[in-house]
Amino acid sequence: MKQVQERARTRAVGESLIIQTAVRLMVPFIQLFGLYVIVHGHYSPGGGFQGGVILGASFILTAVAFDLQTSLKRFSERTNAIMGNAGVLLYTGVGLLCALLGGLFLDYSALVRIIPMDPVEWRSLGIFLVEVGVGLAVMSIMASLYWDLSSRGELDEGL
Amino acid sequence: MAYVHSIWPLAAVLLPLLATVPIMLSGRSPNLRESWTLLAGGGMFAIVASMLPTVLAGGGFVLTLAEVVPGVPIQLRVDALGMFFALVASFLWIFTSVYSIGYMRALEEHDQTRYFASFAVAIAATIGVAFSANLLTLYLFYEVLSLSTYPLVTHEQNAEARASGRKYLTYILGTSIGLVLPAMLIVYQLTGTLDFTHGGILAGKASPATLSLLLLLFVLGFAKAGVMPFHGWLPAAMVAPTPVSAFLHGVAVVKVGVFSILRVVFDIFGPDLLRNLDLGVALTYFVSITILFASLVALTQDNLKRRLAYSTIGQLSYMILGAGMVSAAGMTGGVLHIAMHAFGKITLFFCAGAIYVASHKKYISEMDGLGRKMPITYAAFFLGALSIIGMPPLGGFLSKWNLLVGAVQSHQMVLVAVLLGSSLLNAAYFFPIVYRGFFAPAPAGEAREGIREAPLFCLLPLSVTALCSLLLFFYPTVFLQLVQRALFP
Amino acid sequence: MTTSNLHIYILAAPLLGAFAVNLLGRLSRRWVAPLTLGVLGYATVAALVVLARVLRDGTISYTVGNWRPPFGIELVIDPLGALMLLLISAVALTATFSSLTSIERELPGREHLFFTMYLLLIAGLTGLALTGDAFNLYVLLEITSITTYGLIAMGRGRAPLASFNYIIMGSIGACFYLLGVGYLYLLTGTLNMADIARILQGLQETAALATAFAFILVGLWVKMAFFPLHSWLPTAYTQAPSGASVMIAPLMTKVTVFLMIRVIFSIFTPTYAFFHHPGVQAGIVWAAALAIVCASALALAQRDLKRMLTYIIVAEVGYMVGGVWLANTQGMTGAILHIVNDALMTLCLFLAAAAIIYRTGSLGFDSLQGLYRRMPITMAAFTVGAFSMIGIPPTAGFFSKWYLLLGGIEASQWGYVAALVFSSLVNAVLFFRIIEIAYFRTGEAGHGHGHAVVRVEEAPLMMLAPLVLAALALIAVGFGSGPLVNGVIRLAIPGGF
Amino acid sequence: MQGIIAEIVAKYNYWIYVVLMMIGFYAMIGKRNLVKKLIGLNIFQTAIILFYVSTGVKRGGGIPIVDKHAALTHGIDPATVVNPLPHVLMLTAIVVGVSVTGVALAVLLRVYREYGTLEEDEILEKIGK
Repeated sequence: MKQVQERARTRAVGESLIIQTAVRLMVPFIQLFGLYVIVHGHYSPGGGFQGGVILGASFILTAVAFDLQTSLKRFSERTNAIMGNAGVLLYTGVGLLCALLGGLFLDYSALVRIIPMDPVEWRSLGIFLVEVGVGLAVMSIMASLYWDLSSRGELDEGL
Repeated sequence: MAYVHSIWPLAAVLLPLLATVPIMLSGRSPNLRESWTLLAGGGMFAIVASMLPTVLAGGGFVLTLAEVVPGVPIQLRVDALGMFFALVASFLWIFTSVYSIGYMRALEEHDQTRYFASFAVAIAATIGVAFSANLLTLYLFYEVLSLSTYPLVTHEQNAEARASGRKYLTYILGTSIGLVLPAMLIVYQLTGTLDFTHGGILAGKASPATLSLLLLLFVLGFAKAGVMPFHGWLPAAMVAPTPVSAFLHGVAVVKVGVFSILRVVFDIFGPDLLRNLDLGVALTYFVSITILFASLVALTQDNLKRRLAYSTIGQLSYMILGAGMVSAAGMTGGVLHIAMHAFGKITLFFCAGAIYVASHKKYISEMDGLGRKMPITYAAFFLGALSIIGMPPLGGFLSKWNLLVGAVQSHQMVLVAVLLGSSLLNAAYFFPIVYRGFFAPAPAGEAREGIREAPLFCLLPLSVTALCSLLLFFYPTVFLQLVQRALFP
Repeated sequence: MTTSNLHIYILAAPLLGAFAVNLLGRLSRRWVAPLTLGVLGYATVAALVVLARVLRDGTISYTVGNWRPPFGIELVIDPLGALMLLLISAVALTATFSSLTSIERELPGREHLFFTMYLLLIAGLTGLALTGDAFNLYVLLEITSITTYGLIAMGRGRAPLASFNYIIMGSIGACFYLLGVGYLYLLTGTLNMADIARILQGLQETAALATAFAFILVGLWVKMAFFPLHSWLPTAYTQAPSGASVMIAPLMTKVTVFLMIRVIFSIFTPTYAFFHHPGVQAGIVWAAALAIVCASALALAQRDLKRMLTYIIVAEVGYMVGGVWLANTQGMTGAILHIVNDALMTLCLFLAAAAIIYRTGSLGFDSLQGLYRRMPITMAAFTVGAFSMIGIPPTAGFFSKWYLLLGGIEASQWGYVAALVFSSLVNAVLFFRIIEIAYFRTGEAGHGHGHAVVRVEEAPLMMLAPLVLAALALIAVGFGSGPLVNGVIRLAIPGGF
Repeated sequence: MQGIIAEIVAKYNYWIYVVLMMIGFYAMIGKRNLVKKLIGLNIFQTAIILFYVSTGVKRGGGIPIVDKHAALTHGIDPATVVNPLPHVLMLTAIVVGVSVTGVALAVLLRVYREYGTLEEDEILEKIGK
């Protein structure tokens, strides 16, 4: 067990050219799919949660195939945290905006007052914005969960 | 009785309470601090006295502060019984303040600011108890009094004082939370009110068994009255500085206990109810044990303050005894004894303190011949003792006489015997002190040249209270009138 | 459709604030304090307005996203909920002043993370006071719990282990609740509380209903640390950073008690909860009595101030559970009043503990010696809190105890009455022990005459001010308990029970 | 005996959830390793998720995704689709479960760094010292 841990630390395990190349190819498509799931969430199966998880998984996949540092180089923890926060802010912000505009919380039809559109259209668009926010938040949470846990919490953030 | 809405009852309570602020702020300048104390004392007595004529004329004052529980507001009300007690307490506080100054300065006590502040809170609470219009308000001030006297008992801050403080709180808080609070709630549950109403509120509301239980809870629960078996705190509390013992454990605290019991007996139960259920007789027999037993124990005490404490325990039960007789004379005697005993006992404590200040002696066996060095103190002590024993021409005689008459009226010869026996015992534990002070030869080989009368600040109050004891025999009118108003409006 | 969104802002403000703190706090620490305080200050004022509005106009129903109940999520603001709303935001606001100071020292550089969780927790608690949906309640319960796990784990020493124990116990509780809700859903096909209640009335009483009730109750009991299920609480609250415990300790258990009342009133009727199984009702009161006695006894054994306080919290939970299950108006009044009072008392005492630990670094009884000379104002406020815990008038604690005892007497539950009295006495022993140490034991420096002058080292104003405020609030609530009961709490109790 | 078996078979989904729940419960209480406790917790939660999801199932019911136009013109026959609500609820419950697991693992990391072990006995021993 000790040995395995030692080897894992020196990253001798898992550094396979085949896997790395495959991941390199797959990640963009995974992310694209994740975006699709998010965007299409309010209309068909899918949504912010699922899409966010897929997006997060793509970062995790990079980290698994290469190593933590590489994945962090691509997508720094700071960006990640900001995106996560921005996601939640977007979600609550939209809800709050509805309320501020005189509707009920998350009642997107109130957004008519910003851009006059059909309330039904606005409902669709509003839920879309919320899904994007949720997706961003879930993605960042998934990624940071993995990072924190796999680095034994030695990243500068965490508990 | 017509009650006038007025701010004065509150003023009487608030004045000493507010005085704590300047007292604490002027801790660095003792003269200023003590001026505040005296000012508050004088002012309070003036306020109380200013209400006296109205009360004597059959009126009263009332002030509702807040309706905290449905039907039970925090309410202050000045009636004859409350006025009686407040008058005694506020009058004696002035002398206690003067005495405190002399005592504390002579002994160079520490933490005097805390001492005077706590004292002011205690007197405020005492007046609050006197002016309470219902049981809840009374309970409130009762607890405030317990807490404010705790720092006074623990004043010395050594192991003994802390242990006594613990004992004090255990008894006082334990009984008030454990016994009075449930009893009060049961009364509220039964009647929906806690107002002190002449003639009582409990008649016909509960079974005799419940009522007996309630009476027991109240009498034992107001442990400040020192009814056995919850009397142990009083001797323990004697570690406090003597002015505290004198005023609080001679007048304020213990009388608050008795006053609370009297309030409950007169205005919650009502004398008629007690008479009908024969609860009064039970009560008198119950406290008779305390009277005799405490007097016997007092005989054995060598520490002067402890002897006085046991004497107090016995005397307190006289007052409850009087109430329990439910005869006119008996009740009059019981209530009157509050005042008479207060003047007598405070004199005795003042004297004990003066002896301690002058000679640093606590034990009676060491006090042989001291009376020749301090004749004024011992003379005052003699007067106080006579009053407690119940000899004419001192105030104590009036109350004891009424008690005796009451006992005879209610055909309780046992009580007559108890009263007479106890008076004999009182004489037995007081006279030796005086005798030894004046006539016993000073123990050989002890330097006594330095001993002389205590400072004027100590001597003056004790002389005045002793004289008051004497005067009360000749001019008891005000107090008698108040008692009459309170019991038979 | 109501256009008033004030109540949702109370929920949204800390939620939004949490992430704003996280974002901006990353940039600069200076953002943390004004944002947190601003958000909570706003929430408090809004809660006050909402309470006034609810008292004037009656219960407000709010549908999130304008989806009609029972399909959409409904928020219900009844007088009790509005009272809780005010309590939560006011206590949180007061506590925040203190935690801003203590966290600056305890977790330097991580304030923004701490206060993100802190505000999320408050948002969760606010949501709990508002929600009218059984499943939503579960989610919010878990939001509060997860943030609490995190906050506690940020403490030192054994904190992570304590937090883990809490996670296991808390999750079991939440799962039980979820299971109970599942049974209810099977029975009624809806999750809206009012809807469930309506449908349940037409249903026959079945074992499934009893199962649902039992699961929900046990789940909530675990979360509120009702006595035999309390084992996680003392260590977790003791080890938490003092900035976290000043907020968690007053609010978490109390809000859960409120949830129990909510469940009994809004989902199951009091008639069902109390009177269909009289043995159960009496049994729970006895269990509460046992809880009070045992927790008080355990508190006696502690030698650390904060740990002692945690056991008192456990005992107080017994007070409230028992009060609710006395099944009469007085008891229920007492329980609700005690939620308010206990939150304030615990706040006061924990604020004092935080101030003491800030100055002395320890809360062991030995380190309290002579403390009143060093920190006179802190100790004075602590004393007020202690008096309230003991139940000395006119502090608030007396009056809730009054109603609880009255309820016990009315229901002839003498065991419960005795337990309450016993606990008051134990509290007196506990607190006077500390008062004696702090006031009258001045160490070897010599008692009696001629003390060395001790320098006054009060806690910083940011910790002292909320503490004094809490102490004053105890007295104010004590005097105001009459109007509070008549004006608010009586409205919250449904008639005819 | 027949009756019991018939009962079990008829409501097998409930029995499975009860068994799973008990397994999780045992792991949480009986196991001394903290990670195993956490796994027990996950099993426990999964059992409840299973319970919920199984309540939504109907014999012959399909996926509750319907064509918009078909639904608007013909309406939906409830018998043909399973009840989606429990699934949706469980989606939330799963998220909650993941969050709890995440926090718990992070806490365990701190425990491990503090004590160098995740065995409860050893930790308690170290605390005792």
